[in-house]
Amino acid sequence: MLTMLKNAILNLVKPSATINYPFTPIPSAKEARGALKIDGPLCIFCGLCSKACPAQAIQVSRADKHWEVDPYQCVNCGACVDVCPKKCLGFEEKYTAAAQKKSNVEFNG
Amino acid sequence: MRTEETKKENLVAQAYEMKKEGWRLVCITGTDLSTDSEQKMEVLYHFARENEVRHLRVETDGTENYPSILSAYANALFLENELKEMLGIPVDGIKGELLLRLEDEVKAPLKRLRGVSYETREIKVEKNAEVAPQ
Amino acid sequence: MSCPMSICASAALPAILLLLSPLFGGLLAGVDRKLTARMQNRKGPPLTQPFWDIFKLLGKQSMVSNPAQILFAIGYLGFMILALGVFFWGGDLLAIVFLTTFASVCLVLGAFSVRSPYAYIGGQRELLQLASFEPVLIAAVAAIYLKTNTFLVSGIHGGLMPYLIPSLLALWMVLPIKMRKSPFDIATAHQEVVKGPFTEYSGAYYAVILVGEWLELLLVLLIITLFVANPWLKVLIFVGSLVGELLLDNACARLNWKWLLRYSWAIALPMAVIGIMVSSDVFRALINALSAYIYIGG
Amino acid sequence: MKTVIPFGPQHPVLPEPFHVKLHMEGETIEGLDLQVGYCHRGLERIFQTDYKKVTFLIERICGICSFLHTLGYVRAVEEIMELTVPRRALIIRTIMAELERIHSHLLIIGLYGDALGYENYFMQSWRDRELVMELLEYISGNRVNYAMNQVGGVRRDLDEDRVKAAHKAIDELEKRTGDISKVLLNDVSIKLRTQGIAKLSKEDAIALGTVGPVARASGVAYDVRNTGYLIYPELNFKPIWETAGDNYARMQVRIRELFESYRMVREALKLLETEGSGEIMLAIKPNQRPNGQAFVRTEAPRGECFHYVKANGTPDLERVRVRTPTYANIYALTKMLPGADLADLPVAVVTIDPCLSCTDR
Repeated sequence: MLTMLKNAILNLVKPSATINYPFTPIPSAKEARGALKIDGPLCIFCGLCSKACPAQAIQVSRADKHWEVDPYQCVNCGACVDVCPKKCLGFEEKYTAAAQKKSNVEFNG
Repeated sequence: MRTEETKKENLVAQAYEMKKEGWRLVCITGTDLSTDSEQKMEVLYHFARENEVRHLRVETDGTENYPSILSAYANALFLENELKEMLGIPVDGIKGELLLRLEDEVKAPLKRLRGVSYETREIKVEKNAEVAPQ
Repeated sequence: MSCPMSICASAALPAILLLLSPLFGGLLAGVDRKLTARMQNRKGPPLTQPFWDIFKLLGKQSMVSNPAQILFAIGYLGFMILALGVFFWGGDLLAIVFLTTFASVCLVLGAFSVRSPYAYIGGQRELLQLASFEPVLIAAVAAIYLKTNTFLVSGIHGGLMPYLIPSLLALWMVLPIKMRKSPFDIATAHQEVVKGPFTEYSGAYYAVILVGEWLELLLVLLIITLFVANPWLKVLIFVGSLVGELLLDNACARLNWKWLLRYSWAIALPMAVIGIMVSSDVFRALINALSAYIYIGG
Repeated sequence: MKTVIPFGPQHPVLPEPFHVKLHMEGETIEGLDLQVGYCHRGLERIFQTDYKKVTFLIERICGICSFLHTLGYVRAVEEIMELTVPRRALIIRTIMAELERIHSHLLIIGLYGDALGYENYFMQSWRDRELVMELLEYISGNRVNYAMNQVGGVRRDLDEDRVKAAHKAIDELEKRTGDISKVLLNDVSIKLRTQGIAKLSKEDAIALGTVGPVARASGVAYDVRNTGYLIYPELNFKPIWETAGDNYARMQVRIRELFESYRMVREALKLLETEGSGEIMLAIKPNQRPNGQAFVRTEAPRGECFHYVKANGTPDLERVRVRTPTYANIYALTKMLPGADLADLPVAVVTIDPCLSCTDR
């Protein structure tokens, strides 16, 4: 009881441990797997990423030269990054921000 | 992993014996091995005692009554329930009131229908397809 | 009293205070939440959060499972307003005590009127809390009466201390019960009974109950300020009681109802009785006789 | 007066859905019926797919012990494929597993405070847990589902910076856990509420097949880490156990395990430093596919976790079976609770550390 009483009094003068989200952005670690991004021009639309994706979040169409990911279905595992032959996939350190509408990230070559 | 074959008639007696020897029931795994020509399921009983493990294997066709080892091992309750719900094996003593709540229309999701692969076993929804006017 | 202006002022001030009391109560609840958050090393909601809560609740659908519930919710708030009014107009302390009791009884009846097990258990626990808090409060009021020979709030002047220290201590002991804070927040323990007697209220009726709770908190703290005379001391004791209570809340787990009864009947109530004895003339006469005896004997 | 109280599937103290029908006599619990299965997701069916994808999917069984699920699964597949995992990968796996145990134990210690109505204590332990979450994010790239394991090794190496950060975080965590443990073990109000309540005897613990801290608090000194997987034998692991079997003992086991974990993480980090860099992943040829079956036991934060994998030589697996610790532990509630107060129910539920998304899969 006394330990917590001491802590409670000390906490009054300490800066708070929580942040004012969403006005203050969340800090993310170095090389964190935040959101999937594509370095477009390198992509050859081979479709390996789509096959490796365990969450079936990536759609690739070779004929239309179209690459598309659903960031809300993506589980940030990085399986697609591992298999990409052109190394054009990668992760941003920032997390996908809260949004009012779901929309896919698309790339057309 | 080495498994010991046993018959389902001997299962309960064997379970009692293993309990006496201090084996702990870890899990029950049911797998459907059916092919187009025959219906076959295997049920594995995994036991552990300190660092040793033992596996009993029982084969069944998944339609006849199946013995329950609940009297020997109290923790078999959930496991046998799951056996019944996932594979449709009629385990003795498990009544209608089931512990795992699946949606009503899903029956035995891990059961393989003969001659039908998993992929084509999607629940068919009656589509009100518009009939093209003649 | 001859000047009409003074009569007018003396009638208007309590009315203004009463009108502003929901504002005070809401801010008090806001301070409560902010301080609790800071003690837990959190940022906490803005001070105006309780008012936003009320606005939000007013915009929600108000479901009632029993029409009697509405009556009891309004009854709870109504009795609280009455009790506060009596206090501001300098009325009878005993009346205030009984009005707050009625308010709590309304809460219990509202809980019993619905067929929800959580509300039911919450109601039972609220009754237990009532049984633990009320005797101590009544004893404290009795002690004040013995010291001042009046039950009127306006009649209490001057230093009631130090004879009333045991009564004040007893009141402080049972304060967590009334403020619904650890260690004795058993009636509204959300981990056990969801929200106890409040479980079945929603929307505007829950807003009514919440305002009633603010007023209850305000009233209890105001009664405590009666023990001191100096206005600065009054403010100090008001804030001190709140902060002290919050510190206790943050340094203690919730106990169960058995401990509540043991604590309030075996520790707080005897303390309140001591308070009565200390402030009574009989006690002083006894002390005098004893000292005289010792003096003579010595 | 006899009443029946429904507790769950939605209740403020339960983050996850299960239902308890309480038969009460006044405020005393006389008996209870238990019902689980409200969040069944059919994962075992989904696992009948490419064995490489399953590594990422099996993490999704549970957010808190996600690493342990991949660990168990990957060990099973490696046993089937007869792979020898590089030593550095084993050390990193041990570190991750122990960090995850720290994270899980701090979480439940916080929830325990919440169930007791001890808000400040709850907030404090969750604030401290943030340290280990940040460390896990720094090491693996994700806060919760780490995607760290892969058949044949681990996907990320711990470089010097990360080892340094881990040492720093562990030192700070140990200091702060000391503070928490003082409260958890010595606080008067907590002791009044938990000692001697919801007891589980040693006989019942064995008969009901309980595992993990629940069993260890009842005097069953059984810990799967003793079977010697990963590099636990090198770290001189010893199981921690108590004999009281009540709510207090169950949390006591957890807090003592935390200190044991800190020690082991430190030693494993030292091993990483002294042995220098090395391979962390075995290359697997595309035509190398699992064929056979394996049974693997892993000690998750909540107790023994079991994985069974059956493969048939195609990339798609035939059967993956998971028996999670809560599955074994939750039934013990029916033995623990009769005779206890309603107020003790949330506390007892928290001390078995239920994870229903694990249980239902």
